Amino acid sequence: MKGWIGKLRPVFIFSVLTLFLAGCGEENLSALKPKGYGAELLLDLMVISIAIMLFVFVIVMAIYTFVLIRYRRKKGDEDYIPKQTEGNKSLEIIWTVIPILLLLILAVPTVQATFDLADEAPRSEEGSITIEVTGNQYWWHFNYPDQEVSTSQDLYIPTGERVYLDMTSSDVIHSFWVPSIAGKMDTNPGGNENTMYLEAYEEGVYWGHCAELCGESHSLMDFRVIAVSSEDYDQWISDMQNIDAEATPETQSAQDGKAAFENSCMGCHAIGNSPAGVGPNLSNFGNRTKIAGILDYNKENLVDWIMNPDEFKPGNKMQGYNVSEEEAQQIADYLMQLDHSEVTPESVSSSSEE
Amino acid sequence: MSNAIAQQRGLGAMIWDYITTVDHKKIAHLYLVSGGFFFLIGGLEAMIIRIQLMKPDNEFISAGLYNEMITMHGTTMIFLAAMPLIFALMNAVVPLQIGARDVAFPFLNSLGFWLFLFGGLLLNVSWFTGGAPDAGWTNYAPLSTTSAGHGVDYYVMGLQISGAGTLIGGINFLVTIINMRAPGMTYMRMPLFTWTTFITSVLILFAFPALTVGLFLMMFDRMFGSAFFDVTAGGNEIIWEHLFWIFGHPEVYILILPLFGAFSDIISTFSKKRLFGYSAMVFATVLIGFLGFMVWAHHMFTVGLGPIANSIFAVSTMAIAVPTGIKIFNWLFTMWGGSIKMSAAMLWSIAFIPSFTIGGMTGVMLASAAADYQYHDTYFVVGHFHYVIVGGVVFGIFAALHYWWPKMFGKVLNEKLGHLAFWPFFIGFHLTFFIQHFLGLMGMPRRYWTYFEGQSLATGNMISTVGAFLMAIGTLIFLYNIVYTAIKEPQASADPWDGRTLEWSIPSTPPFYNFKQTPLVRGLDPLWIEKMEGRKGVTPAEPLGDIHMPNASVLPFLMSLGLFIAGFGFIYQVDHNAWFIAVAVGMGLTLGSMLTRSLKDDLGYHIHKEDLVEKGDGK
Amino acid sequence: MSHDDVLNPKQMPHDPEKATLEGKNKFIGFWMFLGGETVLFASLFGTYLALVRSTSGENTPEHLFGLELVFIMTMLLLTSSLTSVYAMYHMKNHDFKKMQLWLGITVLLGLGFLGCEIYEFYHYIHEYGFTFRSSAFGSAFYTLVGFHGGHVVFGLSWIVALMIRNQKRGLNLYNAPKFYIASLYWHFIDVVWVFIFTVVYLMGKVG
Amino acid sequence: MTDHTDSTSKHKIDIHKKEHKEEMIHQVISFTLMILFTFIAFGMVILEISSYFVKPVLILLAVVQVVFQLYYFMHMKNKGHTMPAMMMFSGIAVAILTIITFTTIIWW
Ligand code: HEA
Ligand code: HEA
Ligand code: HEC
Ligand code: CUA
Ligand SMILES: [Cu+2]
Repeated sequence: MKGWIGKLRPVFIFSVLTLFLAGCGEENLSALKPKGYGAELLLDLMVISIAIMLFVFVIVMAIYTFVLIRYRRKKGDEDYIPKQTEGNKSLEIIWTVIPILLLLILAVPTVQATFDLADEAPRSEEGSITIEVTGNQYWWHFNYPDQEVSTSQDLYIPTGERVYLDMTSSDVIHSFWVPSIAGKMDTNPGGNENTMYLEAYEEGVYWGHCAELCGESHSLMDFRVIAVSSEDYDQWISDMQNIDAEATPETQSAQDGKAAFENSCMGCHAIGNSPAGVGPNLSNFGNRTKIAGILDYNKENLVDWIMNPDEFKPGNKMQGYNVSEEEAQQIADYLMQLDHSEVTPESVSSSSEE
Repeated sequence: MSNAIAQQRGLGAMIWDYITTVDHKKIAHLYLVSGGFFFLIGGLEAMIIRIQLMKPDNEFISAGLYNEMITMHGTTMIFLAAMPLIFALMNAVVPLQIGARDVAFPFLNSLGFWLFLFGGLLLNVSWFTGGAPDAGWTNYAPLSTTSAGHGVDYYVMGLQISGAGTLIGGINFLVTIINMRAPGMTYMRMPLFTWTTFITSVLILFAFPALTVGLFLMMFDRMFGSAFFDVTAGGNEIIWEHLFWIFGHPEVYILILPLFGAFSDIISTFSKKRLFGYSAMVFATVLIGFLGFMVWAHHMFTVGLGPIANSIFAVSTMAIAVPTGIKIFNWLFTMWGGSIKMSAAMLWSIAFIPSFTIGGMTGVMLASAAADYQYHDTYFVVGHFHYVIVGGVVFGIFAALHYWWPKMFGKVLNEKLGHLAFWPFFIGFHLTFFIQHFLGLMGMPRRYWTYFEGQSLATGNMISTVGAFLMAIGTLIFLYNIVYTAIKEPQASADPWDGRTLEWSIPSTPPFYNFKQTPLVRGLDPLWIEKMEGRKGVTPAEPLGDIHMPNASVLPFLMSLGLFIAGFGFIYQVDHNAWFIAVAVGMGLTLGSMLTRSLKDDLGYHIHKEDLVEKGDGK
Repeated sequence: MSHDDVLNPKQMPHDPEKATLEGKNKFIGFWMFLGGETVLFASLFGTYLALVRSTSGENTPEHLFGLELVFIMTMLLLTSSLTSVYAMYHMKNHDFKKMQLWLGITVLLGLGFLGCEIYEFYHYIHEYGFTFRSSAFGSAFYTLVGFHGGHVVFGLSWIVALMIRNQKRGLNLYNAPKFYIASLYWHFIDVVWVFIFTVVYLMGKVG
Repeated sequence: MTDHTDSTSKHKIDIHKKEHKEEMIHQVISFTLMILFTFIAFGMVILEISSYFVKPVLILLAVVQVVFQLYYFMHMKNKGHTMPAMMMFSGIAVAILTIITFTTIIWW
């Protein structure tokens, strides 16, 4: 499908879309600026369909405008009685057959793309990456079963390679959507496991949304996909594998924080590999760019979050613990120094900006 | 024996008259008023949604309330505004168009209305009893089954009751159209509005049972501890999605088809031309109805049904564009060569064509299964369905109301104000919803309470909100027009539009028995035929004779009231067993009324032909 | 035709159930309703089939169902369908007494069926602890079979009410359509049962 | 309908009675067949015949029984039943679609 459509795409985007809006949205959030295989394939499909629609629309509007101008009742014509035509066979055939043909033109690439995006064959090959994605109210958990690495909120993938996702949910239905890399897929609770794959072209930090209504904080269930070069990816994996959950932090405050954390928070949060949990895995929390997917990453916000998570994400499931403001400060210090890898969202965005 | 002639005996008598009426024309009024009321409520909810989304990080309403707002907006608009308004039109017009004195089941007709109204009221009571339903109008499990409070219970009971009313109404129209047509009114001579009502009723008949079952299962899961959608006990939440959409997709054609019919009648009247390609139009209607049942899974492309199912449903969905296109072109060619009069009704119809075409085309884009992985659950979909629903259904209701207002209320709506209401609504509509397609593609999912600064979504949302306010202005002007017309406009003639079909052959408003003598139908557009042959009215098919009329009855009201009461019982018995008393009382009232109905003979009464002659026109 | 004629037909027409416009309307309307009921039961069957394997513990279809009782129930209901045909046969021949008699037999057979069903449910609940809440299969089973049972109850009450109401005054053009559609309803209940015993019990036993 | 003269209507009634008798015979025959099918169905299950074979046959038998019910017991074969037949078939079509869905694209 590349070829002529590929050439059509930039022209099209330029001419039509920019007519309406100055831009097409945020670089790494918009489906109109694909940075991965799926998104690109789908944009091509959209372009075909929009081209067909425009074609039809122009015809309809041409007839429409002509009729309205030409046959509008004029002064003095009030008593004119038009010829009562019953219909016209050949016209009827034309406007039945042409739409059918147009729809066939659309149907073929649609079916191709649908099967293409469900293609799981390469997955069995040596070295292909599988990640288990679990949607939770209102956060995402990512588990790398072969590497025995777990993380939450930030999904690290290598560029230029297909990464396969096995997707489920721990509570209600969510939908995993990274507009600029791929389409979306629901995560269902129970045994209905879904699969899809991601293939990012460029290094970068990409926004993801939950796209299925899942409760009060549905609109706050954001996550990020961090695409890094394959060397960096390998680096990241090995950094993650070598996390020592018991390591003693450097500062006194952080050491106290660690103790308080283990006391109050470990029931839900894990540091180190944990295939599932009640709350997000915080192993590399120091490398996050957002807290809980939405808050700007700084100590003040983190303390606020720990003290009062419900204020930021109504209805979220972090509750039933008791820490003082001071403890929260210490815990924040502890959590923020959990940056075990050189490969971070910052490192990616700075390198891709060059 | 009650007399159906409404006598001006004060407000109390009038209310009693409306509560007990079985006259389809009065039931039409009831549907119109309650549907219109719910439309305003749904519109108010829409305004609140738009205000919340006006700017990034807004906290006009809380996240929880926002979810209640969208759920109630969608549910109210679809079930309690659009459907009843359509039923209002069908009740007001269909019997007249086929030359019938009445509908087939006047009693059931009234029952259908009261069930709808009490169901709708029940649903809206939830606002005041601790929270409205908040799982979206689609109410997906397990979000709905685990939703706290009683909101979703209200959704279940309210829709179950009003859904039963709709089903009854649908059967009534089916039988009316099959059995009550005047002599000579063959199927292929029926006006398009009657045809589309017929097909719509078929869709109601086959689509609503799936919703009924879905709601029962939901009720059992939430109130009686069953495990249909509970994955931990072996249930399967996808069952709800299928049941909902097996109903839900035909539902959208239930909404649009009657208005396709209304547009056909209006466009042909105001172009002074016979409908172009009548039989193709009928065929297209049937085909849309038929295909409407095979495409529901296009709402579930991202559920994970697999590429084979997705492809099949994608292609079958696209197929619907063909019969719909046939309709669009036939309307265009009805106007071609005609003499188009830009009345307010025609203005709405003209505006409908491009608006709906855009909506339909985005529909076909959505049907492209893989591409839907990007569109699904984003504002692109919101844009699509408001284009078809507002640009099709709401425009259609406005057009039809302007067109049939004289038949329903005896006065022509003021044309100037009609045009004045149109423009802000039309411009506002495109402002609101066109931009939403782009918001969706730029990464804004639907049902989002808020979005953040720096996502480039602010401008688009602002434009959208401004548009919504323009629509509100248009609606208010329309309301003003109703009041203005009632006070200032003169009585309308029987045939103010130079109409073509039978409803224009009798006075505006018609006498309660509609036709003094049943008309003889001699072809398509019977009144037009007679007028072209120089006659004033339609040839009667029978000599003047006694007319048989049904009795008024309060039982439909009581049956529905009973279910309303029982509804509360079912909702709250989870908290306390004593609420089963409400169930017993309510069901007792309902079943008792049913028994009364079945045991007491109701033979109706006769108007004697002498009275008819005396009364002249029946005025 | 005035209403005195309806209540006192001097001469019964060939199809008393369709002789009046009201009768014709009822007749068509009721068939439409049955069309809708078909979809209703299909949705229930679909749900059942989707959940039939979601059992918990011992309580699987193979283990629970006994065919003897189902066979008896089937025979009762099938025969009652025939007896209601007899009733309609006599209605068409304007023989009110015999019609009432056969309707009475129909009701008795229906009650027999209902008794068996209640016994069956009681048995499952008390012998096996298999309830509406045990598993998704339990929910689906009781809902499907229970909906059918509910139809039986409604049908029986309807027929009995009609029989009592018209006992004194006999057949006329006003009540003939009512009898007729009540019997249509009864047949439809049997149609549904045919699928229940096939799909639920027999195929459940086959596994 | 009430304005037939006595002799013709008497004659008519006799004809109708005869028609009804004939119809009744058909109905009794279909009833007998239905009972027979039921026996076969239960028999096959009790004898534990291979389920690949039994299931389709069971369905087939049920369908035939239902056809008997509809056409003979409920008179769908008689005239004046075009609309009912159309509606039943539409209903059945939707029903089949629904059941196919629920047995295929819902997992497990
Ligand atoms: C009145 C209501 C109405 C109508 C008429 C339609 C009409 C159509 N709809 Fe729409 N739809 C909705 C109401 C409606 N829809 C609603 C409410 C939802 C969302 C529900 C929710 O999730 O909350 C929805 C969602 C929805 C989806 C799911 C999107 C998603 O959630 O991911 C899809 C996907 O296929 C779809 C497709 C279509 C199609 C193909 C048509 C077709 O019928 C359109 C046919 C018309 C035309 C195509 C235009 C005229 C034709 C021509 C001029 C001929 C030539 C044209 C071509 C060759 C293209 N609709
Ligand atoms: C018939 C159906 C129908 C109609 C007519 C409308 C009409 C409108 N809809 Fe809605 N809409 C739906 C059906 C409909 N909608 C559905 C099904 C959903 C999905 C819900 C879900 O996700 O579950 C939805 C969702 C939906 C959303 C998305 C919410 C989200 O996903 O987060 C939005 C956002 O802009 C919106 C806006 C509007 C607007 C501005 C109108 C306007 O056209 C409204 C115009 C009318 C008015 C403005 C009324 C004016 C009158 C007054 C203001 C006076 C009030 C006075 C008194 C009460 C006395 N609708
Ligand atoms: C009952 C379980 C539970 C307890 C106890 C709990 N949390 Fe949480 N935590 C969660 C959940 C669930 C989330 C995800 C919230 C969301 O985003 O919806 C979360 C999110 C977080 C986040 C943001 C994670 C990210 O990836 O951005 C931090 C930081 C956090 N918790 C810290 C703590 C600290 C510190 C404590 C103890 C003082 C604590 N939590 C106690 C359940 C819990
Ligand atoms: Cu998770 Cu929305
Ligand atoms: Cu649809």
